[in-house]
Amino acid sequence: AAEGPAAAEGDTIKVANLSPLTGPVPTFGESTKNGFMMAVEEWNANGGILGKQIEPIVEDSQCTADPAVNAANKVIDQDGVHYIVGEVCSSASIPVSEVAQEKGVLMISPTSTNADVTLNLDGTTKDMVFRACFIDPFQGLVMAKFASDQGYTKAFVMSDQGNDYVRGLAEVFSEKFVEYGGEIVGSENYTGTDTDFSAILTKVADSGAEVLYLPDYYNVINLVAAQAKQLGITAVMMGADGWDSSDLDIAAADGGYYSNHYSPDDTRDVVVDWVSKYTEKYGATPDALATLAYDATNLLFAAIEKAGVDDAAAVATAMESLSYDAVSGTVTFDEQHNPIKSAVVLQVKDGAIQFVASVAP
Amino acid sequence: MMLEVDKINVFYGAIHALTDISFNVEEGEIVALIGANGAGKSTSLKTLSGLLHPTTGSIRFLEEDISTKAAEEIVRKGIIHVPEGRKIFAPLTVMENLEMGAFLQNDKDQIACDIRSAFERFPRLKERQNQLGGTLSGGEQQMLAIARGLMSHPKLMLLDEPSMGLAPVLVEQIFEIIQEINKQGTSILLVEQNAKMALSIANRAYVLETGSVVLEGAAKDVMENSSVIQAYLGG
Amino acid sequence: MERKNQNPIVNWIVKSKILGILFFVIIGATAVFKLGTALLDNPSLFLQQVVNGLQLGFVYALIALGYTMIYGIIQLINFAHGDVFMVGAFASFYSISRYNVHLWFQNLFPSVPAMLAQAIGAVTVVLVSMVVCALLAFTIERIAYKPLRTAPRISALITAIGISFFLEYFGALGFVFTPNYITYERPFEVTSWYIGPEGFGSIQAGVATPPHSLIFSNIFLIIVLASVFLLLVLQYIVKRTKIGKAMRAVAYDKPTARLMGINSDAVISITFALGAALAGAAGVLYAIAYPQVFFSMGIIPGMKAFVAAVVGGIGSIPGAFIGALIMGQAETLSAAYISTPMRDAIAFSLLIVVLLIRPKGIMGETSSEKV
Amino acid sequence: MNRLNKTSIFFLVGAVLVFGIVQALISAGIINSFWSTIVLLAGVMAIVSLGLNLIYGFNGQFSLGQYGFYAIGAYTAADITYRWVQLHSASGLTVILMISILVGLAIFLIRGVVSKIRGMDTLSAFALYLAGVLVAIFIATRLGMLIANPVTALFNLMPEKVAQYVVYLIAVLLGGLIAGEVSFLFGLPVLTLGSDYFGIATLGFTIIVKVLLDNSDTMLGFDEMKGARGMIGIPKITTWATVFIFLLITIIVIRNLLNSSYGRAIVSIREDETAATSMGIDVAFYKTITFVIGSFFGGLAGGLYAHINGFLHPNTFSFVKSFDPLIVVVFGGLGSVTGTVGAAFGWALVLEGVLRLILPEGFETWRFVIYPTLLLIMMLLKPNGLFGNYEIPFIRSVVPPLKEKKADEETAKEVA
Amino acid sequence: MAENTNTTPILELRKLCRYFGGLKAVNEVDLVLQPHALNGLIGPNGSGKTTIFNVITGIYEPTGGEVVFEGQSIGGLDPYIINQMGIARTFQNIRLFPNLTVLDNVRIAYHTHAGYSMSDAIMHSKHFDKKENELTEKAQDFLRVFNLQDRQAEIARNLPYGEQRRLEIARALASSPKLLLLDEPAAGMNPKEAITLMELIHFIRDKFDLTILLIEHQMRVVMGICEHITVMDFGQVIARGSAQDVQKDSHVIEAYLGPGAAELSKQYLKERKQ
Ligand SMILES: Nc1ncnc2c1ncn2[C@@H]1O[C@H](COP(=O)(O)OP(=O)(O)OP(=O)(O)O)[C@@H](O)[C@H]1O
Ligand SMILES: Nc1ncnc2c1ncn2[C@@H]1O[C@H](COP(=O)(O)OP(=O)(O)OP(=O)(O)O)[C@@H](O)[C@H]1O
Ligand SMILES: [Mg+2]
Ligand SMILES: [Mg+2]
Repeated sequence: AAEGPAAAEGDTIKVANLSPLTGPVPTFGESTKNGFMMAVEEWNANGGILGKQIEPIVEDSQCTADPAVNAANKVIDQDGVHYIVGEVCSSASIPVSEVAQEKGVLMISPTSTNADVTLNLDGTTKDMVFRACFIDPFQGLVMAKFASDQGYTKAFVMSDQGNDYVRGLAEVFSEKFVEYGGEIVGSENYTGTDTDFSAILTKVADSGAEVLYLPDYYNVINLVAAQAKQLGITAVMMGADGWDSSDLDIAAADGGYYSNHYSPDDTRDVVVDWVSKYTEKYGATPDALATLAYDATNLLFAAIEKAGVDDAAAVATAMESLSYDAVSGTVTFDEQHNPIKSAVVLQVKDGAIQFVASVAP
Repeated sequence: MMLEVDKINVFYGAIHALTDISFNVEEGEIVALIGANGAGKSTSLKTLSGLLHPTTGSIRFLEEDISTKAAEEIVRKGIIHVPEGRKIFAPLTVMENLEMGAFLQNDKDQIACDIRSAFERFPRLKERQNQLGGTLSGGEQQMLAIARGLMSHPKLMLLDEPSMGLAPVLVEQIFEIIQEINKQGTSILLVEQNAKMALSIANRAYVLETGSVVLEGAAKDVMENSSVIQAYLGG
Repeated sequence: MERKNQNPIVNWIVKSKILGILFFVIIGATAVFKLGTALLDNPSLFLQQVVNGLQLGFVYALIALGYTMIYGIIQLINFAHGDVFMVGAFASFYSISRYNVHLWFQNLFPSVPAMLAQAIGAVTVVLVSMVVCALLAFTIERIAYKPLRTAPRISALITAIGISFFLEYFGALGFVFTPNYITYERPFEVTSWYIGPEGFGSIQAGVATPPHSLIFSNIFLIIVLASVFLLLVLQYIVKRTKIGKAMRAVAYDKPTARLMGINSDAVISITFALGAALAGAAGVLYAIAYPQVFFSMGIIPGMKAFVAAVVGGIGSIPGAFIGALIMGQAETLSAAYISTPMRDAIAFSLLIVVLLIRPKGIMGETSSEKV
Repeated sequence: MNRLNKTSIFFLVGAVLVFGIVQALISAGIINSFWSTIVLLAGVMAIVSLGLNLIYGFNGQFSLGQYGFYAIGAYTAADITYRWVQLHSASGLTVILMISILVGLAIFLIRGVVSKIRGMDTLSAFALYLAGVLVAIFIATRLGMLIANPVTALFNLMPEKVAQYVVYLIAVLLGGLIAGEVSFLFGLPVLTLGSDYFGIATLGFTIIVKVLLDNSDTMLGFDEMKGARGMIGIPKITTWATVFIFLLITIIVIRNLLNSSYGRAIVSIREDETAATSMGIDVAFYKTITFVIGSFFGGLAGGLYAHINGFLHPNTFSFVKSFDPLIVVVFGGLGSVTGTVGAAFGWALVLEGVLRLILPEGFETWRFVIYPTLLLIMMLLKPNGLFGNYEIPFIRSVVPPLKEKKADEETAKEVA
Repeated sequence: MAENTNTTPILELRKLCRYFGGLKAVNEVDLVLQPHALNGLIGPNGSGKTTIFNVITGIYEPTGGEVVFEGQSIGGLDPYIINQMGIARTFQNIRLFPNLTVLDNVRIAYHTHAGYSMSDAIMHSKHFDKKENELTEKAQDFLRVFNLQDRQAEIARNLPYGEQRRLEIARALASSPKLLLLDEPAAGMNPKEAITLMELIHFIRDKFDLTILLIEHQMRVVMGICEHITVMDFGQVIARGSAQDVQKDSHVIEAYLGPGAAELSKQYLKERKQ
């Protein structure tokens, strides 16, 4: 491990959260921060970790490299934290991960799916960096399998050129769908700021696709779904955990499927507990970002407890062999510090989200 | 007394442009302001029309203090300022420039009539009525500026170097027009470099030097004053 | 020193400007070829794309009109225009979802035919947004722009950028508009129709539309009507009314306009308010077309509309309209037949090419200044 | 070379002091890496903004394209050092070096031809340049690949650290050069547009560059840039010393340029283009050269920037961000070098530093509400910028005293 | 003044035309300027005088005809090239570099003679210093000629009108022209000042060996100093000749001078003799 900062002698343990509270995706920042704070408050209410209270520090990282690095430097150098939960966007998490690695600070990103977040350029794992979400290939595979199991053979794939999360999923889906015997009848890229999708959707209609795979965030789904309806498109829409939001336009996306970390209908205690607590506090069902932030924070605290010392390097070692029952399933980490857990497929139907299937890795 | 200026002081930032200047215009008069470059003639007019405001002193127009009023209000009261350098609205046509002159007028027929008489006075403008103001020649612009000023039937007209850049034949014409306007009941405060001409049509005159009045009197007397002849009339 | 070009070939090349022309001809021919083959390949698909582009173009036109007017009068690139547009969209969102403004007529006179009542309700929603935006702009103008009248033009531009940031991030605060993407409830139902070889009919959810038919919706019609209407109104105001002429006079020379008795401050405030009202209307229609509102929704459409205004010749109202339609087609067709991720690049290249051919935009007036 | 007068000595001593103190504080750890990163970013921002100030503040060309050139410089330099550090190859260096040399050569040759032809229109000239440049790039890439291996071997003779630093310095300079050459090509036709139209066209440029970078792995074929996924693996070698020296050079170059006949020609175009051209000033040439120099500094700053955090992402160069240097320039005072440098540091330290520290918990999002509010208040209080036209004495051009009167003056007095 | 016609003219306009849309602002104008002559161009407002200046100096391209300067056709060249060839001008509406100092206004015009390269400037070489000093001294000399030396540090925009006009002429001279075009140099000056200016123009013509073409409406100035006068109306030349000839011309009286001309002319001639 890189040389960690000397364990601070204090009666609190400082933990930082880097969230994109401003910038292009503040709504992700908001959810992430909520999930993080929720976990911190719970642990504190239960007496903290190692007998110490947790002191949360939230910093705005804007989903952009420079402010994220500044924020990371600030929490590390000014505030002296040893643990960071964040960032959300891979484009910010990557530079932050390098800072964390260099300074021996443990970092766990709740939702950055880019493989480079936990990997060095030479393919070795950054020993201080973890993540709490699937990496792209897994969800893409899950949906490809699901689509062909349903008997669909023609798919159209849309993806955001500028978003590696979307791009990664789309690529894997395309590859796997063909492996399962399907045909990709068309694929189109757009950019994250687009609002008019009629040109692409017209092509979708023309291609005769049965499935429209669109693994983007709910805001894009809402727009695409509304316009698809207007253009009389009949293909079934499918996507990934980005759909998971209380703001998903359920009417427009009716009939669509998506893969997710968990189902809010799940009857496991952690899930029921989490959903009700969150709903009570923030007045909305928790989305994937909040859930994963909550999980990531819990994973971190569990690892600290397991290590038994407030020392980043020791906690990292403890984390590697941790097995924790999180909201999004029981998590263990693989060699590359990616979580191993199962995914579920959900359907938007008749104004509600319904559980369809569970897929193990 | 139509216009009474009492000891006004005007500054451009730190530059003291007018020092304790007083003068007045009676109903129906033509009053000339003459003086060298930079004496403060244009500044005086700008202050009267409300583009600048005096720091001290008062300006009374028809018994009302207007020294703190905004320019657009002063126009309403009947003072029109035809500024130095024509200031034509370049992107508007000749016609539209004239219409702008009648901005406060609401009677459409009256406006049409005024425009007709402006065209009679300056036939060149009629030829050019749809040309953009900015592309007129210098003299054409000057005609337009005067015509535009007349559109609002002012009680007092402030003319800043109306003969500048005009052909001699036009200069004569312009001075005739000024007299004619005056005869129709508009008082005139005239700033001119062409002092001889100005004095020949004015009733009274003031001579400005570096921001102060140095001489005043009947136009005839001023014209005969030796120092004026020396300094401004090219003796 | 300069000599005449001795060589006749060189002379011809220079005279005919052949190299520059060739450059554009190559670009143009490539585009025409691409689009031509697309048209021949699948005419109905191509036409559908053109219709898609029209809708986008008319939406841009709505925003571009306000942009171009403010620029034309105050010579200010009002970067906050897109954010006023956002506020307009939110105003209508709240008036619909909280206050049911779109239903007032229906509720008051239940006997009136639903179509008419809906239309009146929708128009009211638009008017409410226009008023809200006009008031907002008026306030902004008084606080932020008026004190800068005599300052360099760029100060006002930076102020506009500041206002833009402020509206966005203030709007993103939890107790204002929140940072979320919010689904927008339209004040009326969407209906789509198809027209084609199989005749004419309306589209039902889940039922496949007959092939080779052209699809359009009531939203498309409304946007077309609204933008044409606003174009005509605006053109009338600026060219024919006294206040419009006063706007142009103030634009050119404030002190002299004041010497004509024009209250230049009032004129500028009115201009801002009018531009903002247009932005407000555009915000509502945009949200109806792309039913989602969020704090930064104004940035991209604002910028695109601005570019449209420039392509058309900024300051020119019909120009903004034409520019917007061109932008709409350029974006849609390049998304359809060239490359979607590159479509912004293509749209902007088009902008630059247009400016090189016509430096003041398509309808831009050449300078009226004489040396 | 430099005949130092009092103000110059004063300035240089001051500069060395500032440098020394900051360096000492960094070495001592009193300025921790949070603050030192911000200081580096501020320095880089100062260079970008100085370039823009030259273009806009002094030459009057309203450019929103500065961030486009910043991006070009950043990616160019990053690609060179990336290949050197990660692939142990100087191919990036040689190819880009060759490109910059041959393109420069092509431009000079074509300029020679074009200037002899009378009445050539801009677009035709542009088409010629474009063709020439494309040919030059084609040849340069081959040549560059050819000499890549020998050059790699040559550099390997040096100690590793030294070689890396030398490659880095060349990379930064090449970042500037490539940005300058692109700006020449782009500026040639576009600078003929009127001020605001030029602004829009350059905004378009920034967006086009960003879109191309988003697609740099697929469309442009630079896999290592990873398009919109963000480029990683760039060595982090930019230090305070490097930034400081480049900033100092930038200031001195701009100052010397402005206080010369060329600088006055540049400024006269801002003042009145018609009058300038009627006074024998080749307006098109000076606009172009100013644009190229300004963009060169933009690119240079980009090269430095790429090696601060070691990570590049096209979003850093998005069009909303491209207002930053404009804000800095206006904030400091249009046409004031002192103001730009001061504003760049003030802007970065406040926005990224102070505001982060003073905002209480739960108010993180207010940073971007406070920032524009501060901006507005500043603009209202100081519409001409923080420093207005003020320059420190070193930069200010001094009106030389009147020389003793000459014989001529007698005659002049008589007539005047 | 030698009015010989054998010398090659410095400037020749041959059937020069410039139209704006349907408006023939300048229509088939022929004009010959002999070296060292002081020429006047007069005519009613809008008769095309300024347009001729704009065509000569390259601001406008001619619609037809030729501009020949020292035997070379210069029609349609860029203004800066024309200036460098030796034609300088002033503007009817003053166009100084308003935010620069008086000295810099003049130094800018002298810049083609700076004699150092851009790299000299950036490196601040010895050569640069020397040349820059020379340049500054030269500029100050020009200011002295126009009695503006005490104003050198002032911002041009803050000068009074009359001084701005003088500065504009000084600036034009600094670009070392052979032919100087003055567009209403005495506009906005009172008669006294106009006469002073007139003498100054005479003086610089001799001192710098210039040819001068000036547009002016103040007859005192034109008749007082111009050796040769061309009168335009409606874009065409209606008369040319010496001051006496022109003043007697009935076309000119009708179109331009007005009925009071006869008396005026006597007066100007008298003034001129003095
Ligand atoms: N905007 C300004 N800023 C600073 N000083 C000014 C400004 N306008 C005029 N001045 C100064 O105020 C003084 C008076 O100027 P004003 O224009 O009133 O003179 P004038 O008598 O009209 O001269 P002219 O005959 O040249 O028009 C001059 O010294 C002039 O330099
Ligand atoms: N750019 C232009 N566009 C259209 N018309 C123009 C343009 N420039 C000049 N004109 C017209 O050409 C004619 C000649 O103008 P010019 O400025 O040459 O007149 P001038 O003889 O200098 O008059 P003055 O003595 O009044 O300055 C005028 O009628 C003018 O309106
Ligand atoms: Mg005056
Ligand atoms: Mg003229």
